[in-house]
Amino acid sequence: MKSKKRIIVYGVIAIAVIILILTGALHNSSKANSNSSVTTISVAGPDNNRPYTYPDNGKIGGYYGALLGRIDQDLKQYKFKQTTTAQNSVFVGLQSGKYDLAVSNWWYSKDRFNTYLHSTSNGLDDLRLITKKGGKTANSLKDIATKKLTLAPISTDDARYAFIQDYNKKNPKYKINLKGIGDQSAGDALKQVSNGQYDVAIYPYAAYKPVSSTSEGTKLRVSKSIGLENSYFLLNKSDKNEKLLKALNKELKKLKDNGYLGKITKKYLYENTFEFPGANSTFNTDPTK
Amino acid sequence: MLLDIKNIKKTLKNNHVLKGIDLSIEKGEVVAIIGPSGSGKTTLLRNINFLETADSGMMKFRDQQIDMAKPSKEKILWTRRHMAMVFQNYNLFKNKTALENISEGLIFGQNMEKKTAESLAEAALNQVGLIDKKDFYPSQLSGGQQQRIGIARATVLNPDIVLFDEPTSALDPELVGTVLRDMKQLAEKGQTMIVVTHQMSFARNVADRVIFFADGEIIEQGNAEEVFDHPQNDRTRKFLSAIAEDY
Amino acid sequence: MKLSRIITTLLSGLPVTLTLLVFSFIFAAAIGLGIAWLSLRNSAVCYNISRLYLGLVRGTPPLLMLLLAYYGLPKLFLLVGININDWSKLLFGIVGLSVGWSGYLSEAFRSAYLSVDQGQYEAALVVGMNPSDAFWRIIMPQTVLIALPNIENLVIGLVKATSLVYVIGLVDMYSSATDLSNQNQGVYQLEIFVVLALIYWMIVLAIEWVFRSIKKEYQYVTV
Amino acid sequence: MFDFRFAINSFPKILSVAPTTIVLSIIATLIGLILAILIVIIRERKIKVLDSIAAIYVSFIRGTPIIVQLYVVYYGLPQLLVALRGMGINTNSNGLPVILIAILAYSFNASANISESIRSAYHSVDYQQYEAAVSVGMKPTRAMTRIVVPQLITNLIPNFSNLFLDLIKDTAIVYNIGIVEIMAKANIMSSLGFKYIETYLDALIIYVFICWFFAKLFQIFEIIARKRISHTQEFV
Repeated sequence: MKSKKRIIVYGVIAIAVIILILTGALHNSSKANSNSSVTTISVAGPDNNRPYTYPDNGKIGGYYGALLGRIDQDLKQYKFKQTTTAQNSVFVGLQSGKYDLAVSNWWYSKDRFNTYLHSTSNGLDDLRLITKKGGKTANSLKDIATKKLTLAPISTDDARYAFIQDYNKKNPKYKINLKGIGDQSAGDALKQVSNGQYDVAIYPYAAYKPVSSTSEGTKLRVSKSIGLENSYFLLNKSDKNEKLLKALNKELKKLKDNGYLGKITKKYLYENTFEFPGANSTFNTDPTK
Repeated sequence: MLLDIKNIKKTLKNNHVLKGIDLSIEKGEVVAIIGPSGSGKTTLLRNINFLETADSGMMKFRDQQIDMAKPSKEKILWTRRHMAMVFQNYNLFKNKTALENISEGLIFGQNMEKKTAESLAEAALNQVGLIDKKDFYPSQLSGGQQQRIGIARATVLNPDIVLFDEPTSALDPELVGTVLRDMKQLAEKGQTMIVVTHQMSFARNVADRVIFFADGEIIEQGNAEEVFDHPQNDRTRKFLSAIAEDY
Repeated sequence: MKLSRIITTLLSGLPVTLTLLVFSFIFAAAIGLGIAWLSLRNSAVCYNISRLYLGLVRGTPPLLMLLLAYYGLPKLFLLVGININDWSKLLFGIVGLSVGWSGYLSEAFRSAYLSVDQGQYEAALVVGMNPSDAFWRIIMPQTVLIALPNIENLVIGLVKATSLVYVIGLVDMYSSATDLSNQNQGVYQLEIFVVLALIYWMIVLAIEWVFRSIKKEYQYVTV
Repeated sequence: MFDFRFAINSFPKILSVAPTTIVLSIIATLIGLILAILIVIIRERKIKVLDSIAAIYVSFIRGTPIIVQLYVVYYGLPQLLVALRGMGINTNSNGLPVILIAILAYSFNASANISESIRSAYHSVDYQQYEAAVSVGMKPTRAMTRIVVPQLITNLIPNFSNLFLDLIKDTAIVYNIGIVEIMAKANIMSSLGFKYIETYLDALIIYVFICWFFAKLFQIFEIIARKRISHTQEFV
């Protein structure tokens, strides 16, 4: 009996220590910035999300690398310190305040917007359904549900995962069977479609395009656009970042208007989604509606 | 009087291992302690060297007065640096060669230069005829060789007293002789020795004084003739007759 | 894809892998010794602290340990006013792995220490060594020798655990491999991972060779 | 910042998949144990050719990270099956359940590690025990099963316990191929709001508890086993 009591005491101490460490980890000490007029912002992006972000000599490469570079140039009062890491790790860091800003094609979810600060749209993703040539076809999410197609597992860290979750919540009648998986490249997932393991995969066009030219990719068929999704910057909640956010939003509007966003979209994402019909009305719509 | 111990007591798990022993040793004396196993002989030696701490007792060693129940660290170290001990299981340092086993105490116990220590150690090895084994590890040596190196390790320190804790008990019978010969040589040189032993021949032939020890008490002591040939106490007689064939 | 490209890309991560291995082992051994020392002191408090530490550390997957080191530690330091956010990732990787492995090493040391013959210590004392010399010159070397097979296993485990630092964005061999695979949309995955496995195997074979040599060197020291 | 409600709400959901982690670990360990016994027999009897193959197999598995092994099986197995089909053997590479791949990979991993532990436990049994058993007229196989194996098992338990705990922790990467165990569930719970710290804390508590539980369980086994052979040990 005595040992049982001791176990409980240990357990309590153990949990107390863990909580102490973690609350320590979360203690957000956004200290006053130094006197220097340049504020350093630490930015993180996933290391496995071509062509949006990938490691490039210690900095972020791809669409968001280019975008960040331009913003860094324009906003003289800020300096971006960039890093890439596993996607779940990006958010552990963002939540704990180690990173100020997380970049990749993050889409809307209510919880996300509640947890973090978010910018206005910084890009438009063109969503497609990819199926096997000669196999079952799908042209909408509803198709997947009604035709009872199997959807290739989606990385749980991926925006698409929450996107389907959201869809399922809104369309309880046409629910899609959603399976999660860890870090996985588009090449991998699409291979599973080309060899018939799954019927359909959902990807932004930019993720599908580079695969399409591989030997597995030539066996694939891609649907027409099934929708455009806005993506946003996510920021750790702090006074410093509130200020940054204002500057970012102003800058994003400028880059949209002067065509820079369109330019890098075409360059990195293989098509200029801003020229799509309805793009202008979709860009920066209020996602909560 | 080189060593004078008064009323040493030691209890282990409610068992009175030493029941108030008095023991004095003159310089140059060879004292053999005999008695049944478990009688506290080994414990007595270990207490003298502070490998265990007594419950009470006073010790006068050379000019130092030491409370055996509360010895200070300095006094312990000082005592050990003026005594040496030979173990039943040799306890040669397994990670050191024969030579290093001997030199280690000189370098780290007596702060000697490494060179000097090594030449002294070589001389000691020469004396026991094991110089050709100087780079061997204990595992490569026989029990007899290990124990002779153990003795060399103790004597090279030039101690005032050498304590022997059943030095031949773990040896194969044919190896006992070589070790006893080394011990006898040592005694003849006038080394003060306390020897706990089961070798009655050694006690009889070499020791100046024989102590019969039983149940944590000194039952009887005297020269070899007195103890072996005219024992006064019943228990001494019983013990001696039980091991009669050995002597 | 050319095999040579795979090999050179993966080998570019080798220095990071080796740095992690060497420093994590050194620090883990140091912490492990400290914990073993605590658990061997005649004090219930020390003993319980060491048990608690072991329970926590050994129950935590290395992956989580790395995340805690990278994101948790700077926050802890900030509480006492020290900013370590600018330390390199490598340092945090080393800290995470060191803490993770310290538990195993401390157990290896502890059990080895307990199996060193008590007579060795006594013999050192009676030739007049002071306790600390006796410990460092006689007991410690024998402890290490007894623990050697366990230590070898732990080093090998550590080699493999270094592959987990991808989680904090360090570019070691494993990360180089996944990045190379992603650059090619995962077409050459199998080839890349087989080559990666072979390189890790080589490292482990080299480590096993080193330990074999040490054992041979001390073959007569039978502790 | 730290959302306690989210952490508390997620806890039962993450806990609900703990059986996946535990069952996967146990099945892989059991299969691994069977393979390991085969390997030990091959290696201790020095069966020609097989002995060398087993040695290389064990060395390779011990020398490579589990995540790399997992991927090699994950990508390699379907290709192997396709190749076999090309050779006329009827295999279906599609729809190979990932759980099978995971069990295979972890079983291979366990088999190599366990076989080494069994071998060292076997060598730590005093050979005279076997000789004594044979000398009182026991058949060699009976001497093995009645005298050597019980002592071997007792020596094996602490190491086996460590290996099992390591395996449990190693399964934390299996979500990379799509199996929903503790880490995967933590990630899934987090994905909607991108809040990871809460769910990782939940996962950590669950792992620490599972490991503590099994460590205790094996300790009890060891005590029972030691009691049963203690009389033989005391006289050695």
